[in-house]
Amino acid sequence: MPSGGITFHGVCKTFSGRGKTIEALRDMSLSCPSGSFTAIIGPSGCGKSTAMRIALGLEDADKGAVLIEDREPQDATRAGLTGVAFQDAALLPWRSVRQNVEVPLEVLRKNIRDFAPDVQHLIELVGLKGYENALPGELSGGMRQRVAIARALVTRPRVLFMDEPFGALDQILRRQMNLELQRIWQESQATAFLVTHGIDEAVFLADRIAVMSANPGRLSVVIDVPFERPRKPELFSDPAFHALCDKVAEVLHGGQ
Amino acid sequence: MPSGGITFHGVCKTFSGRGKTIEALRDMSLSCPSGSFTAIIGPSGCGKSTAMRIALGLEDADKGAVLIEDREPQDATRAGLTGVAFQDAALLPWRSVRQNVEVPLEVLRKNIRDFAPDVQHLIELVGLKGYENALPGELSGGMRQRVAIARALVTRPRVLFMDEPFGALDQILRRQMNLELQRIWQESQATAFLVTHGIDEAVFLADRIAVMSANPGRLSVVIDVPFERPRKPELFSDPAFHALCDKVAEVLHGGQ
Amino acid sequence: ASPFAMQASWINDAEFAGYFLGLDKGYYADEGLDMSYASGGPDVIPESTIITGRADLTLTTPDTTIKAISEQGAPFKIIGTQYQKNPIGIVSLKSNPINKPEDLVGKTLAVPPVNVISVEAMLKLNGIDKADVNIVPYAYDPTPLIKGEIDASLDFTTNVPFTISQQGAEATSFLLYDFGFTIFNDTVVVTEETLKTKRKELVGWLRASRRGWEENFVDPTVWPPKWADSWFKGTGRTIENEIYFNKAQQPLVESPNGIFSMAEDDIEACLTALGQIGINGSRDMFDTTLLEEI
Amino acid sequence: MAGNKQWAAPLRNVVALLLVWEVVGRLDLIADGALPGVSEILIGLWNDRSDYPLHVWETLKASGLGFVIGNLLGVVAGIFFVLIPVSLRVFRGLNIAIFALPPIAIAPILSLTLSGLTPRVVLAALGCYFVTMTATVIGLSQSDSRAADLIRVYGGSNWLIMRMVQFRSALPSILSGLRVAAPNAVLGAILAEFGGGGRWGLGAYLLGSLGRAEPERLWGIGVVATLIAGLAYGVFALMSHRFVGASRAVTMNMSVPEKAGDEQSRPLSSILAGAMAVLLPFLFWWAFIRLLDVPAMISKTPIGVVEYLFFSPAAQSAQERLIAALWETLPITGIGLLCGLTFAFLLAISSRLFPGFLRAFMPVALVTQTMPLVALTPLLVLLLGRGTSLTLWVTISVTFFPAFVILAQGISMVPRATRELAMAYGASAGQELRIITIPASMPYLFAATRLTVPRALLGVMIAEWLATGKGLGNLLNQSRGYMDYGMIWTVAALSVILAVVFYQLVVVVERRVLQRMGMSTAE
Ligand SMILES: Nc1ncnc2c1ncn2[C@@H]1O[C@H](COP(=O)(O)OP(=O)(O)OP(=O)(O)O)[C@@H](O)[C@H]1O
Ligand SMILES: Nc1ncnc2c1ncn2[C@@H]1O[C@H](COP(=O)(O)OP(=O)(O)OP(=O)(O)O)[C@@H](O)[C@H]1O
Ligand SMILES: Cc1ncc(C[n+]2csc(CCO)c2C)c(N)n1
Ligand SMILES: [Mg+2]
Ligand SMILES: [Mg+2]
Repeated sequence: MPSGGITFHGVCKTFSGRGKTIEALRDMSLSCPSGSFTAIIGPSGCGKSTAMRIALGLEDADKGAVLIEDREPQDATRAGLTGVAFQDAALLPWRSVRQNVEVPLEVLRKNIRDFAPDVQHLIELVGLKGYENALPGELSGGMRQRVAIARALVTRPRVLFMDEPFGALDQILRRQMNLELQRIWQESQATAFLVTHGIDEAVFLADRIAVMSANPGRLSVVIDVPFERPRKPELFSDPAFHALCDKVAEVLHGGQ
Repeated sequence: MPSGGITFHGVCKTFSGRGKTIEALRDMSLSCPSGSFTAIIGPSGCGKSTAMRIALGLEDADKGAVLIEDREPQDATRAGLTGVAFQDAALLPWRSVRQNVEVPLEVLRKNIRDFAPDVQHLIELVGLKGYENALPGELSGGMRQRVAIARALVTRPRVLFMDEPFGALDQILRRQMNLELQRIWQESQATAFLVTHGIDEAVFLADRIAVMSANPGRLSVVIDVPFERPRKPELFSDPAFHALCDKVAEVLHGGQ
Repeated sequence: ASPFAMQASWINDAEFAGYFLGLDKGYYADEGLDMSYASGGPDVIPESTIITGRADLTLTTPDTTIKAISEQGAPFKIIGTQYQKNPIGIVSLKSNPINKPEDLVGKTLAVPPVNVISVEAMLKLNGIDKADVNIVPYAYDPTPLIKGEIDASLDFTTNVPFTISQQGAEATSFLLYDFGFTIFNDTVVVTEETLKTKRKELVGWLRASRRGWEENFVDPTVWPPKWADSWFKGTGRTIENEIYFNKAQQPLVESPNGIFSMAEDDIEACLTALGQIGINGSRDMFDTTLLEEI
Repeated sequence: MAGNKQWAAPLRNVVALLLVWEVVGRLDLIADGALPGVSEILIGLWNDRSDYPLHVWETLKASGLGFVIGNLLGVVAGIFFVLIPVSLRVFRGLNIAIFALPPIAIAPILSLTLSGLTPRVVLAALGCYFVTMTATVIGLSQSDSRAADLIRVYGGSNWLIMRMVQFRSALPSILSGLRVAAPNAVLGAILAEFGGGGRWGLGAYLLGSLGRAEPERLWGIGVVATLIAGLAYGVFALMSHRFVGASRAVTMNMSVPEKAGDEQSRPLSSILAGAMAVLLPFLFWWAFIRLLDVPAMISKTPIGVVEYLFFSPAAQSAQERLIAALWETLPITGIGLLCGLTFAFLLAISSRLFPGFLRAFMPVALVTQTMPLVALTPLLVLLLGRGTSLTLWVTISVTFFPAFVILAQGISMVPRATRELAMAYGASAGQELRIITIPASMPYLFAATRLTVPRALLGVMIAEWLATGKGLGNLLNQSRGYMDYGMIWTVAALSVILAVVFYQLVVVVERRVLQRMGMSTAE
């Protein structure tokens, strides 16, 4: 059933590490329709990053499969459909901020000059104007994370994966980035997959919140978020918003 | 004037990086009395980590000085007075979780066997029981951060520095860790210096919140937190708590 | 003129004066030879160059050549010899002289590893147990001898004594030849193939070379200075050294029958001496007929 | 100002060193004057100034060409080996053979089969290839897997990862390979010049000068050679100094490499690769002889060696001599190996602890790498005698340098963030090294060990050949004089086989240790 977006079909993944054998994902099935915004929330170590890495083809599932826009992960990434921000910023230390943002363009063999205004715009969007030529080693933790956010957006991806992209940001910046992300996502009609620990962030941004639980890592429930788009900052103080947040928190708590 | 705790005396620090010259700290003066809990909050890139690094003797101030328990940073660290959790977990990838927690003990030439129960207790405290022998590479982002927290506490430091130690944790775990941190801090009567982006976390934990602002990085205001100790989880739903949080947010917002 | 390649056994020094002279004076051209001359060095094994056809003719030490013929069936013929008497000898300082094999007992003697068997043969011929002499490697530099780290070394007696005198010491030496190890040196060697196909050229080479050597020995001090900027340029050696060498080698090269000649009893002596070290040559490895055609 | 300060201390040390040398040399304090004073060397250089230009030019040509070719091959091969890991195993035997072949064994063959400049270029290139290849492989394989993941999620191929991430992050390491290659190339060219019978080149000049018993001349030649090598070294050191800062990861990469577990899962291909590793050197050996059409008397094919050693009339005596020589050589090789490694390791550590001292020591180290040992032999013999201490000295000087440079490189690549953990607890420099830097540079430590091991045997053989007159080195040299090519090839093959065995031992230990530490191996 071709559907676009991202589909997890009964994905299982077990790691046999030094500590012990860990069932990181048990039979995870989830479909994120094309153009939807899905937030993944769950306790630390429940397999969120693992799910994302499998979806990106960085890790092989033991069982099951993931399709991105009805394609194998490798095909989708190669076609330039995806954008990614990892949990760890993963910047190339010898490249300046601008050059780091340009990495995906280079990989996809885009003409970098054509994208120069985009790149500049994104750098300014994440508040790094003036730091275009700085090296990652000269940035603060939050600044590095912001470079990674700009980099994830630079290819105008059809499918956007983000693993706790705002974890190291202060609340104000975080809210700003939330709003920007919503805008960009709406404009581009991309499918978004956001791993986050911020319940409010999840509720504010997502159409659907996938709540996971740990040991074994599995999907426990998917909660729909009914609020209209575009969502305004005021939503953060809406009682209905808080009620939903509480509900998510409860599920999360129960799931543990 | 010997006072113990941590004292910043007119600390200035300018970086001349590739991007440009950055005034990371301008004339920062702050004293954290012995046994107090100070939270540092401020926008990304305002110099929080820099201040902490100067206090630990990892970076030299251009002007001014920091004293820890009335000593030079290098003396204080060498005497085993300090405990640190960096913004980046900075685990040693070749060491197991347990061995990573033991690093400070090794540096301070403690007998590791004597501390074995402590180490085990801390590992369990951060929820990593069963992962004692895992390598950092086999852990999730949040789990790594928790190892770093355990490591910061293992020497029972007189002065505890933590740079966003809970950034990668989910809210429930974060709350748990907040409570544990309060308990440990109270028991040990240590001086705590916590860099955080969580306003609620800062208000919940700290005696005083130092709000910083950026460009140039400087201390803008210090807000006292009057709530009684020990603070209970219920405090999070207290209107007075929310009021103070709003006040901090406002200062933070204004300062930008 | 027909091309003809000669491989020498060492770097350009007085040891090869006759050939330089012959080349400079056009004696080889007179014989219809377009002669090319290649200097040698420690890694140049002369016999190898004639097998591979890089050279038509080469100068060798007969022990190596005869061993190769007898043990490996190498197709070599010795058609003449530059040195009637091998200039290799035991060199020592006058202050700690070693004048005969017996004096070596209990001493340290530096010998190039390739010559160890020769020394052992000489010791045996003189009734000395080789275990009584401490033999160590020798690598071209006489400094350890001058500084007394070793008592004697095996080297060209035509050459080292000069160096030693330059360093303010005085040398004494004796030839292995004079104590029973009666071999030629710088024997003129060609392959059997060359002998067959280039006989005329070989005779021409012998004739031209003999002319060169004879003229050189008229006054051995004359020619080396003339080559300061040609043959001897940049060798790192001095002209005085070459003059000394040239003078010292004269009695070892000259022969009543003409330079390069190999008298029957000398061949016999050479074979006997080599037999002492287990190198079993025979008369047919030498071909003296070309010498007769000069 | 900071720049001034950075150079002041090493400069002072260099000047002090030269002064001590001058005094010691002038007063004939060392080996009864066998070590000349600095000024005596300079005066000698001035007196000989008309001799040098042509010699230097020849050496420059040969070593420069060899340097370019050898390093190009090294880097390209390194990239190839990392892209296709199984090829590294297949080529291992050949690689080590190239590195471990005693120059005294191959130089005559080269000067016999090639002509003109080529033997010199080949020997110079051979001196570069393995070091640079190893440095390239270690650099590429230690690059940050997080960055590779980033390229991969945008569909980047392995080749693109190589281009965008691995190559750049390996640059400092490759440059350190080039630094080691510089003296190797010069020495290789000089050795070929020394033996090959040409008239020009510093090696030829050295050969003619050796008989003069004038240490000033020998040191003059050594100094000029060192200057050539030092210039190249300096250029690459500067470059790598510029690159290293931005190549170092900002935060430590904690990911565990995927297990190189295909060994267990695919035993067949593993055995096949192993077999190829053993076969390939023999194949090349055989092809070399066939292609260059070396006469059968000189060239021995692998079968020829077996025949020589077991079935020829001389077999009995050959075996006896070989075993006796081996018995003399092997034990000291083990000791020399340990000494060389220890020395390299201590130096590498002091590069962190006493950078000023090290910068002053570097020229001395370079001299030991460029000065042909044959020119140093009289001095060494006078100082150390002809026993074990000389053998150890020679072995150390032949082995320590590549190991030291690669290891120091690895140490300099440890992310600051990781070191700061120890510093934040007031760790002493020594503690920091022990707890953080040394374990973190473990892959480099093993790469360094792999560079040392095959050379140890060579060092011992050179000492035997030049001074002690024992063992395999002596046997090899004697055989050369007697055109005993059966023995020459046998000793060469045996020393290669021994080197491969030593190397393989290191590889086994390396795999186990690095796997336990969750680090990626470069082998
Ligand atoms: N390479 C690995 N080897 C062994 N175990 C692993 C590996 N990677 C992940 N795991 C385990 O899989 C589980 C899920 O890890 P994952 O990184 O997906 O968690 P997460 O949900 O992203 O957590 P966090 O919010 O803390 O980042 C964890 O228990 C972790 O220990
Ligand atoms: N090594 C360096 N070289 C140049 N500039 C630096 C360096 N380290 C920090 N800076 C600059 O100093 C400023 C303060 O950095 P710092 O890391 O202290 O910020 P921070 O308050 O911790 O921010 P965050 O919350 O994002 O971690 C930033 O603008 C950063 O670019
Ligand atoms: C001056 C001088 N020194 C060394 C040699 C080289 N060499 C040629 S033969 C031989 C002895 C071996 O039998 C040696 C050492 C030379 N030719 N002339
Ligand atoms: Mg994660
Ligand atoms: Mg910070």
